[in-house]
Amino acid sequence: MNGEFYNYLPLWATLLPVLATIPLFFIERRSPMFRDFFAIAVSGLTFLTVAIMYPYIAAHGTIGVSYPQVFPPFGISFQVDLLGYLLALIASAVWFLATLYSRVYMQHEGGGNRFYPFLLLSLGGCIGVFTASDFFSLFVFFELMSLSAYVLVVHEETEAAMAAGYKYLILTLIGGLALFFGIVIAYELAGNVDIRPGHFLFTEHTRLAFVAFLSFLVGFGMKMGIFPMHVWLPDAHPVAPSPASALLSGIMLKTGAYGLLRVVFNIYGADFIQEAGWHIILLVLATITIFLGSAVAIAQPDIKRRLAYSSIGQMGYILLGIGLLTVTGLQGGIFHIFSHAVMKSTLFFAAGAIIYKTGKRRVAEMKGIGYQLPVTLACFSIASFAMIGIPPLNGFISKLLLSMGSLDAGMPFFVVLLIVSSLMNGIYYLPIVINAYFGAKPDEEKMGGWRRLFTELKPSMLIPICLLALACLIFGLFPGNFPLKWAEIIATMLIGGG
Amino acid sequence: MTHLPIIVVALYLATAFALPLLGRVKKLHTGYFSLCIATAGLVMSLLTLFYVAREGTFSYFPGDWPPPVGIELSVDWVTVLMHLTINLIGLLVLFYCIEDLSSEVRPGHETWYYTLFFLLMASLNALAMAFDMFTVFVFTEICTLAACALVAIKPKALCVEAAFKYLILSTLGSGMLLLGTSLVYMVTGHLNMGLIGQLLPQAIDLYPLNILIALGLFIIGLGIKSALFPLHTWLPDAHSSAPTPSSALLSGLVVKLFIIVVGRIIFQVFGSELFLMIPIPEVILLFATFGIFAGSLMAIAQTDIKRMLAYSSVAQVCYIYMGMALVSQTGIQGGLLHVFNHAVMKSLLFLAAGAFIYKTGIRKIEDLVGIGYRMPLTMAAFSVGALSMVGIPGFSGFISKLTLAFGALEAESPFFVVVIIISSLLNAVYYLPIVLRGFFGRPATEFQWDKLPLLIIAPVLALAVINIFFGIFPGSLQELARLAAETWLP
Amino acid sequence: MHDLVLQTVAKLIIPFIQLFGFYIIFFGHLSPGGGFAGGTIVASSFILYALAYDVQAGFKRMPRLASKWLESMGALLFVLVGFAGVAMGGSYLANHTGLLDLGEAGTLISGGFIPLLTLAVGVKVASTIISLLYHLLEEKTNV
Amino acid sequence: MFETLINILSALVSNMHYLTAMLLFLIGFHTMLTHSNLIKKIIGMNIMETSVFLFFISIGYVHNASAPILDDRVAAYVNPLPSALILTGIVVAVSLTAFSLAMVVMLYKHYGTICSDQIMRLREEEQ
Amino acid sequence: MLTALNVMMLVFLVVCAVVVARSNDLLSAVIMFAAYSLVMAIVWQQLEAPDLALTEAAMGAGVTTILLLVVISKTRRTEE
Repeated sequence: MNGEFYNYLPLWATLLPVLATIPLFFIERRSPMFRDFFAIAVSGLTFLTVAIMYPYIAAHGTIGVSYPQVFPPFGISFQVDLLGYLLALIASAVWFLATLYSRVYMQHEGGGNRFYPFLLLSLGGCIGVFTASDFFSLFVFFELMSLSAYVLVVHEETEAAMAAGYKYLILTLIGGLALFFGIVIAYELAGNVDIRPGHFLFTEHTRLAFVAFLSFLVGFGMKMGIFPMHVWLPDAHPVAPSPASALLSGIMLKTGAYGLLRVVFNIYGADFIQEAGWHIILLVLATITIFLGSAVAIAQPDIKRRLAYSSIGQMGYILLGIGLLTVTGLQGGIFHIFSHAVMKSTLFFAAGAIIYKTGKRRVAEMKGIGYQLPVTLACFSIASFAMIGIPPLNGFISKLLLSMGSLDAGMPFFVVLLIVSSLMNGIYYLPIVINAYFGAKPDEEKMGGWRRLFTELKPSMLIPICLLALACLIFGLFPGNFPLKWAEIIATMLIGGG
Repeated sequence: MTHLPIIVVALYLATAFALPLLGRVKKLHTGYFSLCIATAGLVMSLLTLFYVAREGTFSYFPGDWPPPVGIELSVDWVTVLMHLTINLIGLLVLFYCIEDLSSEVRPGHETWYYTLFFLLMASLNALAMAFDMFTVFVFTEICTLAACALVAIKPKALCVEAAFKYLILSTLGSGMLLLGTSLVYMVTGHLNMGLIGQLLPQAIDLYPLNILIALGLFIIGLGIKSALFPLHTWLPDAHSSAPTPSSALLSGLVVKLFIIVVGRIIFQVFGSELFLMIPIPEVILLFATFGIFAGSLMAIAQTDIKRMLAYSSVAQVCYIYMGMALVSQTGIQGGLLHVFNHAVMKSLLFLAAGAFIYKTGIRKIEDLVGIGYRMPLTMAAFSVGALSMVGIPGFSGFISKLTLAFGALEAESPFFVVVIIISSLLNAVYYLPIVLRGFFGRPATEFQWDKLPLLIIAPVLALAVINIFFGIFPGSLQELARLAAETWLP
Repeated sequence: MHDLVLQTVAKLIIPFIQLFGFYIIFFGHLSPGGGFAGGTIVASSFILYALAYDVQAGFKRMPRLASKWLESMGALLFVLVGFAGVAMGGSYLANHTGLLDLGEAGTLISGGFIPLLTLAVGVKVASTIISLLYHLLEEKTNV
Repeated sequence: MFETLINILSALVSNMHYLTAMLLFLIGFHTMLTHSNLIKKIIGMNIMETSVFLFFISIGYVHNASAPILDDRVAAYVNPLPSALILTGIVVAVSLTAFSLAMVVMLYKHYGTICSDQIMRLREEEQ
Repeated sequence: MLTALNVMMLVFLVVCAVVVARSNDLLSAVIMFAAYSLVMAIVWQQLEAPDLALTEAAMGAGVTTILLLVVISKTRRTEE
């Protein structure tokens, strides 16, 4: 076990939340309060563990360790490069905020004894996905995350939740098995499934390679919610408790996007895909997904369902970024992974706060809610504007980059697509915001003034929302936008550097 | 040291015969006595493993008569792997027996149960190393008798009927095995597998029909006994009605040993080249594929939990057959791995299901709602088994499926990877609802813990731990299976 | 059922049947026969007795417990004798190790402990068949 | 014409044991599977097994050789190996018969019939 | 001469087996089976397997028949 301490950081970031479930299991029988704090502490610690990796990653490029004796012949190995780091960072941060948010929210929901261990378990899985250095480890953590998330989805145990959960479970399993198929083929052909820069597993355009590509696409696309595989998403995300929905939509979808990035740029390589013309598949799917997600979202009366469909549309952007195969487009895609995580988490947290406070789920009922929950709604509005792509918010940057990328690729059609879809985003987000502020006059006497309303939302719920909304602003057109810079570095590395 | 494997067999036989006498001794609990013997057996098979690892494989000739006349017992890696599986699972099931039997058999018949148990264990151990058709036949018969008796010992007409069906079909299988043996003997003049194997390539030119018929008879005969798909009709009745420990033994071990015999006949008598020349691998693959689907679909339709597990065995057995019929080293390795892993998983599932029945008397799947709140540990163990069956990474079932998938690719037939994947999904469709019903879908009341006797819960948990351990650190087991596969297909 | 002629003839013939049975057992290594056949013949004498008189009388001649003991002991003897070979340094059931005099081929005292084994088998088979018959003949079979 | 008949007949006679064994095997097989009476099934099982034994023994038979008993006057013995196998087989067959008969008695006690079809019907009614 | 005897015995075996399979009376089936076993024992003796002949005579013709008879006496005699 020699070797530098920092090489073990990815391992610890993954294992910490997983192992913490064991003490949590005993703690939660003693005191619910201690349980909540323990969970917050663990997720905070995980965030810190991820955060302190940065100097070493900046210095060494990648850090990691491998354990070939676990799961032979593949072995479990961890390795973090900048792409993995960026996603692990945002994942652990949002997770920490979600845990913080859950403290109050879950008191209302109940069943925290089951919620927290699986929240941490899925955090471990999620970090594991981003820190895995080969596809097999990635697959293992992917399954861990997906299966733990099932418990989060069915948390309320209503009829609808069980039905949605079952759909989620079966489709996740299908996705997992497709992934398994792809990995087995890759291993059989290449002899390893490592994720290393410039190390491509497939070098010939065989039918088997194409089958593997399709199964990877199905596997990761299932998680990502790409068009034909999205059917579970609008059911599963809304029924989960709001912090879990935020994580499902904000972070867990991104594991699929991350996997697809690795598949396209690390397993096959941009040139290979370009030659084979398989990126057309991605682009077609992206187009359908963007349209479908945005169009169906308009028709949704339930706010969380609307957000879920919006996620499908947004994942289409990321897929577009991957499929364009240009540096700028990819940069936009990667940056959109980051910015969508921030935006969608804000939106779900805020929607959860509304449901928590008022019990209203339907958009039509939310008239005048801005007077009741001014700060929450302000954050919601910021995130909505970011979604629509209004400058200077982060959503604008990703759309801009994606447009530039599609021009680079010589496909101006996608610029039109982006504009149209932004318009559609506007159609389904703006009514919520407008309704909230201008839909109905506040009955001030009945409400008892502004201040009382403001104090009713506890700070542990409000702070995560505010922080995330602030992130939408900061990582927009402001100087020092490090994710944007990183995205550029990563995009260059993935496409240019091979 | 070389005597160890046969000492295990002799010890078990001696115990089996001594138990009726010892049962009359007051103050001696035959169950605990049996536990000691079974532990000794497990220790001896572990010692055999270490010995073989150090000194290499060897053959044993009881009575010091060398092959053409005498009996040969081959202690190779297959044997070592199987001995470990048999004795490990047997020991854990025996733990379970001690508490459970009083609710399953007539009072006073527990000692008979242990006798039959050891008779079965002795014959299984012997079958694992039998290297001539004579020994195979003898111990096949002992095994069949003991297995039928283990089903019929439950004082219910249903069990007796199932056992009768099992016995009749098994006898049919034995008859075919013997006829096949006689056909091979007719052409080669030997009963020893190694000697037959040497002579067969010449013999096949002279009497191709005899050998083909013999191979067909072997596969059908042993296929009946190991429940290869269209010949499985006896299995669901016998395995679901039997006492729980018997179900675990039958599904976990008995069926597998006949597959091992088939494997020995295919690879050590006929040899892979001969086997590939005739279209029998394709036929087995076809049966296995149909069996995997049919077994899973039938399992989906079941309402009784033990019956569902029995149908699942039909499908799982076909995996092992598939691994062998792929005739690639990795495929065989996967098949052998699945022998071990399925033994662990299925006995885990049967014992856990038996624990539900023991405590609550519920056999219907739909009535198991909320069982996770009453018996959390047992249900957790059941979930481990179920997830392992589905093939979730981290559980041992995944490893065997992975290896089988590699085997299929190595044999250049990716179609079977798809078969494995679809069947995993089907497994999920019938296993996961039980887990979900157990834990979710009703208001989360506080735990109302129905405590189980330690001797019932301990083996269940031990099997779950073994499952997870070999799911995460399968290295040693894979190595063992690889060596065993090399014995068959160098 | 209780036929005097039958009973008298049975009484007369039973010792001879048993003698023949034991002959078959002990000369198993020299001439056709052995434990299986001999044991069955010995058992048939008991069955004859039980049929000629009645089952209860048969029980008196060969009590349940005794047949149970013999059954177990016969089988145990066989298994344990096998260990003698191991103890003498040969294989299980090895007979060439000089534990018992191998004698001259063709005489009664030859074949090492093979007569011992056939005896064990004979005892086991005889007692098993007897108890099996008793079990089936018994009026109340418990189900 | 006549000659071919002779040929066929002599071929039949020289293989008569095999042929009989096969015929008996089929009869036993048929009895075992098609008869619904359990005792008939058991008898069929016995016929099937003895036919296999017959087959095996006729394989071991060497023309003009004597039984495998040590004797100075005899030049050739028939193969003793099948005998050993068949001896075990006979014993096994008897024990199988005994066991299955015990089960038949138990089934009769419960269902009052020894016909498998009726038992199946009764069982379904029970459930 | 001996061949003729053998042929006769084998034919007898087959006839016995067929009768056993066809007869409706279980008792007669059992008796025929006993005869079958006995003839089988003689055939084996003819094939120079005296061990087996002896065993078959004792086991097949003796024990099995008795067992079958006992069971028939306990259950029913005819096939329905």
